[in-house]
Amino acid sequence: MTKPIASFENLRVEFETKTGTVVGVEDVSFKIKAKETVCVVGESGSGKSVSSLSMLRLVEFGGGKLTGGTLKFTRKSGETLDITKADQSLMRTIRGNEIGMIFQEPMTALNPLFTVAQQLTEGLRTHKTLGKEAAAKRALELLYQVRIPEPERRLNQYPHELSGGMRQRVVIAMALACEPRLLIADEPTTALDVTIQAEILALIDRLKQETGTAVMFITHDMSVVAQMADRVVVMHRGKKVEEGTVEQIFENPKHDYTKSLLAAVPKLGEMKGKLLPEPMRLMGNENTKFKPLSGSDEPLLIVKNLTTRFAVKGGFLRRTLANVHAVEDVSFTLMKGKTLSLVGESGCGKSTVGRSLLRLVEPLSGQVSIDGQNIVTMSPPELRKARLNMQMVFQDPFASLNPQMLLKDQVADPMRNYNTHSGEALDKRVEMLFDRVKLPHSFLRRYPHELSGGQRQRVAIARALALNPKLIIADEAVSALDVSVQAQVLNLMLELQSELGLSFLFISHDMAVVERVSHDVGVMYLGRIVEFGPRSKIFENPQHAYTKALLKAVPIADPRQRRSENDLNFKPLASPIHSLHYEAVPSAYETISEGHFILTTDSGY
Amino acid sequence: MKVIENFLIRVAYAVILLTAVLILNFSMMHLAPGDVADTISQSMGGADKEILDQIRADYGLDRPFLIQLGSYIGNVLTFDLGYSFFYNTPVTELILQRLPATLLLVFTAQVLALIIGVMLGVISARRPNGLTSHFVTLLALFGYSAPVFWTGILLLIGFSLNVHWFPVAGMRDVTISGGFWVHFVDVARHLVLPVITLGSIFLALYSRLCRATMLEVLGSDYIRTAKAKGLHDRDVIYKHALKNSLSPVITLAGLQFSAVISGAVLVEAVFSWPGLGTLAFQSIIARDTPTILGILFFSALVVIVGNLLTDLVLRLIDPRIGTK
Amino acid sequence: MKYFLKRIIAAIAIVSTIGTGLMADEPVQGGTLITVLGSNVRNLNSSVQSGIVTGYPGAQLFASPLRYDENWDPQPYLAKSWKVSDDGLQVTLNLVSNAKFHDGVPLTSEDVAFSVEVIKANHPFKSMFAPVESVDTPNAHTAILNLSKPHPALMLAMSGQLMSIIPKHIYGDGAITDVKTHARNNENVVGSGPFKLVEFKNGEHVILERFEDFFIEGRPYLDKIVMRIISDPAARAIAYENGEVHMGGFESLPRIINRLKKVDSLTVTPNGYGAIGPLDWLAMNTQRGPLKDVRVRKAIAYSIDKNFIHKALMQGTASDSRTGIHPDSPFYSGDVESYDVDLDKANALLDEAGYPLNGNSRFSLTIDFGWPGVKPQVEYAKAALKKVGIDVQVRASADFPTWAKRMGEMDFDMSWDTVFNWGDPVIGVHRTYVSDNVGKGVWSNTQGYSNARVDEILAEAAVEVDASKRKALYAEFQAIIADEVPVYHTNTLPYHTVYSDKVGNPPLGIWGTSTPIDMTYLKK
Amino acid sequence: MSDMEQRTTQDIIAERHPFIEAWQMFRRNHAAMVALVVLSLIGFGAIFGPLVYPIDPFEMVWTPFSPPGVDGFILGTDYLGRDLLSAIIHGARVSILIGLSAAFMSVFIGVSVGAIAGFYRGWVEEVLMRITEFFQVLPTLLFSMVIVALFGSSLMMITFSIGIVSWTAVARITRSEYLRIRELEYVMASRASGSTDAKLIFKVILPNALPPIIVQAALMVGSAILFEAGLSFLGLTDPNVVSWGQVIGSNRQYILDAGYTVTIPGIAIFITVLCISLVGDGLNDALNPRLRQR
Repeated sequence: MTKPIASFENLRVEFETKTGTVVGVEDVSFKIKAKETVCVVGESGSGKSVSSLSMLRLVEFGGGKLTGGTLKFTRKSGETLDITKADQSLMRTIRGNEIGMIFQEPMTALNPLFTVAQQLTEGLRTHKTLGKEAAAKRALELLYQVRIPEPERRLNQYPHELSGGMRQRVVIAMALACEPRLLIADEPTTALDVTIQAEILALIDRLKQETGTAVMFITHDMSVVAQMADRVVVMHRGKKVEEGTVEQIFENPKHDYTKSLLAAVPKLGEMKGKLLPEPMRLMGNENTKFKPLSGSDEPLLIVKNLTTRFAVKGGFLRRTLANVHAVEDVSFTLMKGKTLSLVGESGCGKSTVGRSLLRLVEPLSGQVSIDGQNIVTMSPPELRKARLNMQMVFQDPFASLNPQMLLKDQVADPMRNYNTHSGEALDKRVEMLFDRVKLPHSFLRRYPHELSGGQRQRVAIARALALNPKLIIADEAVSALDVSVQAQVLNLMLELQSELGLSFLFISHDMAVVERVSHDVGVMYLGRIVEFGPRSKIFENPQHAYTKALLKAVPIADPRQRRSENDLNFKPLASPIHSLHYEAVPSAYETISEGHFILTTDSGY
Repeated sequence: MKVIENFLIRVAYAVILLTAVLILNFSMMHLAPGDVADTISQSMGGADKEILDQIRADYGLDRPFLIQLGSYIGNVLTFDLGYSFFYNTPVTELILQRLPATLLLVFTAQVLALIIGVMLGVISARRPNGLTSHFVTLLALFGYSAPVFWTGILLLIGFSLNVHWFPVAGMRDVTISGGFWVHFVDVARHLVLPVITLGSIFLALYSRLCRATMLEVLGSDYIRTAKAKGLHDRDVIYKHALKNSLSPVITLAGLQFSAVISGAVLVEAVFSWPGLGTLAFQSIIARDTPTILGILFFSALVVIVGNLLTDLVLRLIDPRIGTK
Repeated sequence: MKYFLKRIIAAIAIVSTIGTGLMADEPVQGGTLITVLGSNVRNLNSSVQSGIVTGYPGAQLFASPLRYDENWDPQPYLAKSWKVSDDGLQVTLNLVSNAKFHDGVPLTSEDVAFSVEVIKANHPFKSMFAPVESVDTPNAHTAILNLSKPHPALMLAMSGQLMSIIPKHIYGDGAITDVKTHARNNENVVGSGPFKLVEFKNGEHVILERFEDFFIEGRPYLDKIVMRIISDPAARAIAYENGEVHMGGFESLPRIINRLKKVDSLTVTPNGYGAIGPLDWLAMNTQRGPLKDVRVRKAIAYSIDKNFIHKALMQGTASDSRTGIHPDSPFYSGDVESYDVDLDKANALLDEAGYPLNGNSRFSLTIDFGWPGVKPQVEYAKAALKKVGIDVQVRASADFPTWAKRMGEMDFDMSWDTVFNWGDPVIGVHRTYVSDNVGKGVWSNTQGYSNARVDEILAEAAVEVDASKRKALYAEFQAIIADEVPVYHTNTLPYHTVYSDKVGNPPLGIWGTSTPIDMTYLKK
Repeated sequence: MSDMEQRTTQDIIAERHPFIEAWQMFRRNHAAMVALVVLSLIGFGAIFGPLVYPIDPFEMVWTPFSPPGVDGFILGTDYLGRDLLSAIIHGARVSILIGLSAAFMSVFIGVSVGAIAGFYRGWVEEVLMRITEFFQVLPTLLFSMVIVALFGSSLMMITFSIGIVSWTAVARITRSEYLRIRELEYVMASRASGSTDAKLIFKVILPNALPPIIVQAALMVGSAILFEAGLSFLGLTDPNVVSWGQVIGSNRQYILDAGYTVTIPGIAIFITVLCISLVGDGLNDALNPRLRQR
């Protein structure tokens, strides 16, 4: 048997904090062999990143300390080194040279002040002592290898001139520059859109095949694990809970935590043949009965030709130089008690639609009627009144609550604004709302920073419910949550829908979640809805090219349904910024079947 | 193209801003009790009413306010800042005469403070709990907390009175003769104490800010990337981190332009430095209106030009600026 | 009596310094004298600009018809002789024939006539040449000044910096009133004095060098004079101590003077400022409130302890001054009420004037001050007057015009200031007391003082040619002033000249450094 | 992130306003705590000192230039024989009062301008920021000197002249905080649930924008004290009151012989401003949420 490239043996890492010593990783052992991809998976705080940073001894840089165990690494020369004992100058000859690393955030992982070429050649010149020209040549080669468009041009560009996907390709090229024996990828696709994620995953996989490097892949996303892993290490609260081949883990998980993790992950396509949304699977609720969410066919919200543009200002006296066509001629209807989802990649305008409905941003034109009243033409007092019927839940659990206010005041605030309740009645209702979102009353007198992300989202939902609205716009409301928490919050929302007859406008980028919770789905691209229809039609019979591409890009949490790089052929996102003279073409749709339309005019895709 | 357009826009703003400064200053001087005629009467050892009226007529002070303002702005546009009755010299000439001394003082102080401040900042950021780090913290606190004129007086007592290491006043010794280097050394000797005094404030600002931004930058992702590449610490810090920390420091340095002449007033007063600050102070005490207006205008000009320059330097360092 | 004694001592002192100087060394040619100016020079042309800072370089650059010795006796300078007609209405000046301007053009009576015209039109001291109606120039070296009335003050006005003869061919190129702002007032200045201008750097220094064609053979002795501008007195003191400067005049800070006196290599002397005549005084607005009552003014005078001012504030550097005339002037008469501190008397006077004590206070007054140098006195006055129940509010005026305006418009109760005699009393003294000069701007009769007898005496004294009669008139005037206290005179401003032992024959005449220093030299 | 999750498992201690947490954080900063204690003492001395030590700072009580400690005058006497200790005690009132009120003025103007500009954006912001820029261009000390010289050196005018040139920094900080916070989701949520503009500006955004403003305000008090000292040093001061800078200014010419008359008030200023900046630093550390998460 060949020596493993790297092996973690009883690793223990501690962090000194102001409140005392915190153990980041405890007693973790596993091996990574050549040409093998090991996925380390876990939710936030599981210690998965800490382990990877330990391998490079970069964990010290973040304030951590290796206090136990060994980290064995087999060098090119064949000698085995204990990383925990290596000094920093020896580590420098290993980092970037024998171990390459890809980080999560391509936006911040590159130094904004140096060109791509400068950053790519740096490592080469340090480790391979290449001359300037040789290094530049190799840099170009690498850019070709990671299939970045127009590699020659990229060399002299700065990071900010590249898109997120291109940046991540540069980061990968950098990691691969010295042909490392081990490649550590720490959540390399988490910050990317789904189509780009698919490409990057495929790229890493291909490069592994080509170069024979071992890959340690860190992620929280079981679907990605299913796509990438040969073997899987599951981590929870700093400890390894399970290890096995990808098939073992997905098909026969042993540990309860692994099971619950897998249960909470929605699988794209698993709703095939079902008409109505269903709650998420959670450990322990498999057998709970659930009232079907049939909703009604009575329209609540009718949006017609909604257009929202933002001016790009600049120049002398800040003239308007161009327009961002964020939302362009969007129409749809949402029925009472139903959930309509808007999906699309970042920048497609889905969030702007949500905000335009409440006039949190001012739409340029169009009609938004709720219960027959047109919101777009309302005066401020009328609008204030109309907002009683619509509330919003936002994405970021850390920004959605006012850090300076008690939770009960945050929930009571809307009712105070509209003077709907006061005194004891108000307190009562706040308590009732806390019950509704399953938060203990002890939370009433707490501040948001004492809560976890999921708890915060529950408070945000309670606040949204305070005024008894008919419509809740959930703008990526669960995207930032860990998968099990996400499932809980989603189930809460569905429960509220069934009990209160709420309508949801569900804005999300996550196709699998959307498939699970929606009645109707609109797919957005460059400000327009390119395809709209009942959930089953969109997922089972996609018609628009973009919808098809999107569905193809979504990784499936099933190791037997892997995508190959050849399937992927995505076009880069066009710019929504147009000059002042640009005239947007009105959207025209073709009906595929009842309630299922696709855009026939140019979508830009 | 874009760059030029941007530049022109900024110049246009600058002109508007300067005109506004002119109008404010002029109106303020006009509102105040007493005028140039009183100043002139001082130099006459007193004058009676008819003579005062005569002077007012001579200098056009009897005209309506708006006409005076208009003609003043008109003159300024042709780079004529008026005539100092107090010094019997055109204001422009007066300012240009004094400018080199102030520039020498302020620039030396600024540049030295910038270089030393950044150096100290970097060193202390590398070892946030080291000796240098504590020193920087102390230095910054001292520089910020000590009244600058007081520092100057203490230095004067310490180094010119008790030990005669440095001259007491002025910018040069006119009596020495010799080549360029003799004069250079002479001016440098005169420069030491004022530069230390003035520089202490700037040094405090820069070292502290540089330390803070360095610490922040050193915690950023791209520094981790650079380390993961196996680069030497030296490269990580002086290449990757330093370049990123410079922008805020330079922005701050740019903001100091508005303090150029202000800061110089106190230091020049302590060291009898023959610069614009001294001139400004004397003009204010003597209500030499044209000179005061001229210096105020000139300071605004320095700030605006300084801001343009800062912007330019920032653009050179940071490719992101201006493309957005 | 005391006064005479002092004068004699002073005279002996002068004689002895000059004497020993002469005995020890013969004047030596050459060298660079480094001197110091206490504030920035605004104008080098002393024919249009008064003031001690202009006076020093001005007197070196421009020659005047006369110069005075330390005994107040006129001496020939540009005028080798002069004659006053018996009726006092004509003054004839016989000019030296070899005087040249720095540009080589000979100086003629035309230039004298031109200069008189310029001074009359531009110089602030209008009374100097007011009676001069015309100047005749019968030949190139004779100038006859025709007067409308006898004008004994003219003699002093023809000396020092007051009558700088400027070249008509340079300054006569425009209107007479434009000379005030002539471009060559600060650069390329051309005069006929012992030194010519090398460089004037505003705020830094004035450098002069020897004028080879100076009309007095063998003079000046110095090759070069550097006048450094250092406005901080402490910095000047250190410069003296360190030997960075050889000489400076007009030092008035007691602490500094006493400090420098202790330095072996330096001589510090109050001699030589008689004609400048700087006096510290407390002016009182006789037309406002309680101050209208002479008893109140006297009470104020009795409350202020001159002794404290002399000892504590001036630290023995200043001399007593009881009248509007400087004690060094031949016209001074110190035999008047001296207002030695007497709080009982002050309280009695105030009671009598109808301002009884009401609690701790009788009434309140404001006090202004003309320049920061007298701020200690103002602060002292505030404390001193509180003891007799007068609350004093100090009014600051950050810049000069604010204060000057208050003075000029008589919008003040009391004001502490330093005012100069400027040679003859006609120039610097009359303006303060004659009733037709009430409220005509700063340094006029801002006290609103009016006394018919004073007007009469001063009018007479102005035209009285006989010196002893004039002296008698001024003595009477001084007694009245001291009795009615429109101005309470406390002390002289202690101007001192500081010079190192390297300096030979420093200027210790009546004009301080506002006099040609062609006889000063540097010892080898 | 990680400790967030851990919190759910912990038993969370009862209600703690973020400012209370900040105070606990602040308390751990020894330098800042010491500075706060010293500042309190100085403040106490300024308020009650004149009652305890009633010698009038204007009264000439002893021979001039009696050095510290001699003849029972702890800090000696000045050129008029006035008690320096009394001047320091009475001067504290004026210096600190001017420091506080000038800082208050600049914070008031700065927060108003910055809040309105940051909240409403668009042309309102444009106009307000141009005005801010205009004041930024003015040479601070020089402009104050001109104001005081022209319009008189009353305490009011001095305070005004300092305040009017110092508010721009506050305005810029406030504006950027408002620009940042107004886009945060809780503001959006509050607006969606019917809050008026006034409520958003004052009750929702302001408390969250306060931390950097508080820090800046603290530092502003220090710089206003220095500013006043500078003006006094140049003689631009109200002669009827004593301030520390004024004591330095009027004794400046005596530094050769009585250096203590300048050194002592300088030390008073230095210690006060030093303590203010230490407290400012402490506040900065305590209120900065990014640092707190570490």
